[in-house]
Amino acid sequence: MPIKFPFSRRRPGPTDAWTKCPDCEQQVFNRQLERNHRVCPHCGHNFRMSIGERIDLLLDEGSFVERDAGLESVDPLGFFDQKPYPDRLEAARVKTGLREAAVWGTGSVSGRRVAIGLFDFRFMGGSMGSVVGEKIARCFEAALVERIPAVIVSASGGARMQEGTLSLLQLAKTTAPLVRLDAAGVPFISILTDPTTGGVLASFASLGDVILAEPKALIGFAGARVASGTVGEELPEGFQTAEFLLEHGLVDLVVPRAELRVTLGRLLALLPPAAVEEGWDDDERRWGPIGVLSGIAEKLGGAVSETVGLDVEGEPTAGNGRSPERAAEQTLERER
Amino acid sequence: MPIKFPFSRRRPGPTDAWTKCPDCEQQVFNRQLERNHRVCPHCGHNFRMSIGERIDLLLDEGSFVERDAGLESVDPLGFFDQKPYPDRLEAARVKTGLREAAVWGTGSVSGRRVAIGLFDFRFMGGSMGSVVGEKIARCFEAALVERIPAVIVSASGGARMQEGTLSLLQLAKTTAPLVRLDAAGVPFISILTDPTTGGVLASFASLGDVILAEPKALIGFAGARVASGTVGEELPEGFQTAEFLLEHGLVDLVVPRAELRVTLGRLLALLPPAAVEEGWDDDERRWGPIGVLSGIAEKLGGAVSETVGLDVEGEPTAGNGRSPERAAEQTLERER
Amino acid sequence: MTELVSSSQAPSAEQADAAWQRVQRARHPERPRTLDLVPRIFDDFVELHGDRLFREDPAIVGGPALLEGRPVMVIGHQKGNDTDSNIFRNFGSAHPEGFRKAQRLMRLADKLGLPVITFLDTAGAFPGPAAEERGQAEAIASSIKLMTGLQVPVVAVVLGEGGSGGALAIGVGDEVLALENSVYSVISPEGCASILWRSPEAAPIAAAAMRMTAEDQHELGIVDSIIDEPGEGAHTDPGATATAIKAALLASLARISRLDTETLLATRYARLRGIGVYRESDVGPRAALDEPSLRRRIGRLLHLPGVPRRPRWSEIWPSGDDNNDSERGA
Amino acid sequence: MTELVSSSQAPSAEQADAAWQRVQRARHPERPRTLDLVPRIFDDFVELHGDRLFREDPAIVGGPALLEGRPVMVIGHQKGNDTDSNIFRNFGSAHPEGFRKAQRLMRLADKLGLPVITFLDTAGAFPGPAAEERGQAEAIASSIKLMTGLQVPVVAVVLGEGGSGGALAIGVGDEVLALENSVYSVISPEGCASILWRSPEAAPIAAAAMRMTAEDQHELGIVDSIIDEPGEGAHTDPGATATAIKAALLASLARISRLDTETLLATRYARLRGIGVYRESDVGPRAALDEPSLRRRIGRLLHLPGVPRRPRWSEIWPSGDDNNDSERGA
Ligand SMILES: [Zn+2]
Ligand SMILES: [Zn+2]
Repeated sequence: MPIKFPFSRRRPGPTDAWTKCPDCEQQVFNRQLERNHRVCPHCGHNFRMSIGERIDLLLDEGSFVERDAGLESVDPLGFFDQKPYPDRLEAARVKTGLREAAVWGTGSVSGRRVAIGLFDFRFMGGSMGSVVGEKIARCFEAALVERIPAVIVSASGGARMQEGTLSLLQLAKTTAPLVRLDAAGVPFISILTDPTTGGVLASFASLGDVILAEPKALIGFAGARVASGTVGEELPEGFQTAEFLLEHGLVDLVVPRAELRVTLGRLLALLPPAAVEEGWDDDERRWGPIGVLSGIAEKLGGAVSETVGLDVEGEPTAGNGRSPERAAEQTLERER
Repeated sequence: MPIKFPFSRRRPGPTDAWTKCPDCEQQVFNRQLERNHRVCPHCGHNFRMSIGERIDLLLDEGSFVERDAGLESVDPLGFFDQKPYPDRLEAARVKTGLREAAVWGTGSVSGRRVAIGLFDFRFMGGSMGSVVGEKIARCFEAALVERIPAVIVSASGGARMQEGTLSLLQLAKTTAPLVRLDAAGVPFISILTDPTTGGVLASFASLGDVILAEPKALIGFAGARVASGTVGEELPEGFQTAEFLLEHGLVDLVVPRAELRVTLGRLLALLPPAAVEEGWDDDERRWGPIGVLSGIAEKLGGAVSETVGLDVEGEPTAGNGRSPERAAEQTLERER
Repeated sequence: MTELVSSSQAPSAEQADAAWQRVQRARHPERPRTLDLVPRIFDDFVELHGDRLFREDPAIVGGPALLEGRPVMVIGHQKGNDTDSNIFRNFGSAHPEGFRKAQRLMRLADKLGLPVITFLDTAGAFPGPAAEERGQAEAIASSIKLMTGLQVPVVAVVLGEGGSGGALAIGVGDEVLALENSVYSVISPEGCASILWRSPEAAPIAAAAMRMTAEDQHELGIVDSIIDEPGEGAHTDPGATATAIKAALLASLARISRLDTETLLATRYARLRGIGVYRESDVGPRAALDEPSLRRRIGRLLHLPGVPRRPRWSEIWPSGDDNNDSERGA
Repeated sequence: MTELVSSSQAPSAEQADAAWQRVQRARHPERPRTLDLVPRIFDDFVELHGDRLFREDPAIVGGPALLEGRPVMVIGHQKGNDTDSNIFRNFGSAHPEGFRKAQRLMRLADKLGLPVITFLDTAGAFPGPAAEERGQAEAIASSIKLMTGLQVPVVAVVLGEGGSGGALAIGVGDEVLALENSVYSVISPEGCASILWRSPEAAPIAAAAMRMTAEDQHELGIVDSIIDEPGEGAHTDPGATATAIKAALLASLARISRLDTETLLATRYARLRGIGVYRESDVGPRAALDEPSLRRRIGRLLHLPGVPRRPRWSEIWPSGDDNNDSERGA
């Protein structure tokens, strides 16, 4: 699987071809589309973007460094519907040139360093399984440790069915770090793009300190068909669009793509991580009494990288098989 | 003004007279009404209660001890409408036998000690001016210091116009202690009786950890006439009743008067103040670093009773003329 | 402070006229509103929207801004400038979702250590049935409660009408400033007149009786400082008005930023706790609480127990040496 | 844990039948619901109502209760027992206000130091337009977030259907228990079948493929312990079911109450953080964060910074010496 920096891959297809706009139905020259941030020059329709295009749109040139590119999905349930889950994964990899539906890394926006995660909807509908959840969680944790803002650009159909409740629990895994970001005063800006639905919207994506959305993006918890089908009601106009959510107080701003980079930069300037008090260097003062565990942590030495789960390699492991507590206890036992 | 324990005064009028129920229009024998917690035996209508009757209804017999009975309203604005504010106060005192619209003290419910405040609507519509606000604030502070639950039985038309913004600011004065009760894990149970509106509802009364309401009590922010007049809309059925608020998620329970004492007792058993951790006796651990001020506080000695405003006597004083900071600074200056 | 306790007498016709003139200036249709002033006071501002619960309420606006290059959170009532915008803004009278948006922004400020600056300009919280259904009283109450505990400096500026609970809901500050022609009252003068004089036409008398002008509020200790307006009022020169507000805000923040978190909260608590005028005589048992330790007692009353440690904003807002706190309280 | 990674193959007809039988038992119309079990498990219980924002949602119930004389906060989905009560309860599918009520009760538990016990029994959060308008996704997300940071022990019990985000919204626990015939899944088997098999009739196959039975969930590490049901299922003896749940709760709380606040939060975080199965190879730059101090790094990741100090619940819930934590995680 020798795919490196997969996000930089351009979408397949010749750039001199034409694409038909689904909104105004006009033909748009692909090269023109790319120059225009994939916005239809005729009607303003926002075409979906690849992760590489999104990075070009938002980040300072050349500033992005991917992290944890080696994370790969396995098939924990042995899931088979019409075809095996591993085959679906392989097909998605071939189709997109990506290893998974999300990428995270660090970069800068107008010179301000951020931890940023990005989704590509083309990879199995941007669905969140163990790997996507792990990447988002690591992105938040990096923001916490470095005290830099976190930014996530979502585009997802929700949790990945093929990993069952392991996917469902990614909602909690990706949300738990946000409590720590709050306590530490580190901002999180959530950017919702077309489409953001299901479990991704029902977890971190709805919890940004600021939530930006792209015009007309489909954003909702349940599919619109489900919503109308369930109750037999007619749906209100613009249901589940970014503008609908703005009106209902659920997003802060609907930002045209051409302004997204500037708006993000302004927000990062206006909402910096909290100033660190004098006692910052003093763990006891800033973080409260660390108690037993951190005492243990000091003794851990080389075991630490395992306990925080940052670079477990090789064979697939269930993360919860190696809780920090367990590792710490083992270390203590070894010492006794 | 030699009125002592005014709350124990019975309402004027002979007990062998009859009262017409405003709901079912039947005549009710007064003695029967009192025996029945002032609930109409024919239709269940809840007549308003005096503070003394309310104490009898809720507290263990003989357990109530009034605090700060000596607080008296003055006329800070020199307010005169059809007659001077002091005359209105005097008339209310004569009419009700109360010194003010609220009383607070300590007592017990099923043996559990509480700090309790009670309103009498007959005293200028239970309106909240400086004295009522002061009593409620002291009630909460006593609950905090003693770590006992706070209970307030509201019946009020809102802030008292005759004291202008001094009354308005009582909303903040009575609410500020609740932040401390939250942090200390001390519960507050708010009981809404007919009627609770305006500034009292828009402050502490809406912020109970649990909010109980009496059946059919009028509870609302603005008067129903205002509400319909402003927008020319027809009001929904049962608008601003206790039952309406229950449906709209704004109160926890509508409790018939006959069950109120038992319900309150059960809640107090189920929601005790938070257990105090080992470090309770250690100010530094429990309360965080007390910092400059508490260092000063230690030096205050006799000045402390003034600084916390618990027993300033005699001449009317504007409370904010004696902030703890100011007193502390003065003490320090004297020492220098 | 004994001058506060004057003997009651009906306001004179002159007093009523003078008070009513202030009310009319405070309500002047061309008076600069929050969004007129914000770009003139701040270097940058991004308006955020929504309570994350029910609806975006345009009657209250807010978002982060830069004041002399330093980040703050700005929140204000927003009236319109004409019929259409007034309908859109509901004449600056917020529904519960407006106050809940404000709370969300305050929590964000608290998280990031940004001082909160609020602009008061409302006839009051909207009293319609929909507002009642969605908990108007709860929204105001919880907003007040939140402000009393914010671990960042809070400065409130009364721009025009400071109308009752709807104003106070975003008006609890470490310092409260007021424009010269602003008013602040527990109820609208018309409402007061309807109830006490049984005639809304007595509004000017009620306005005088409630002592709702900025000067009166300053005398009462509700307002800490008055900001002079240019010429005939703020509407004649919004730019100069903004400059005056900016200078006052900078002075306020410099004063407040001297305090560390504990002292800030203790001072704010003491400020609110001390508002009110009353007599206390020695009737009945004294309020001798069962409290073993004097030190602990005062510590508990003044200090927020168990608060998380927060960044010191003195680093964001270095204290100036100007204006001592002579204007505060008594 | 390598047994988790089996080679993919379609579920057999037997597997589908077995899984479907469990789904049907979990959905049995006579299966005891939260309010059937609460009086059998707890000594006293007062149901509280309302989100204090918009509406009382009968699809979620909750309030304080006494478990063996000690106070706890109980929150659960509530299905009906017949058509009328199911309509009233919206078949146990909550609107945003249900989750917001749950959050309010959890905050109260957090304030008072009461352990939180939740009962999961829902096909899922309600997906109707009104729920979307009022922020169904936000309500679920903020509920999950709140639970991950509660400074009190949290035990979740899957009673019947653990349906997706609507279940997880009140299902983040320090321990997660499940009744023998309960199920837990990321999407309903019908929904999964519709999408992946393009036919809702494939629901039994989808149920088997998603491994949604309590045993499967235990194997996957999502469920910590399984509570045996009497006879043919819980509906045959609600009393015995309640007794079994009570015993399991007491054992859970005894285990969890050993931890002090810091350790509790660190352990819960580690538990959630560790969920997921993946391979990690050495492609691309390593995740070497710019972090000076190893100690601070692990401290920051595991410990909630700046949390207020809280009462220790070991005083409320003294730790027992029974059942070591051999059932936890791997
Ligand atoms: Zn187009
Ligand atoms: Zn009657």
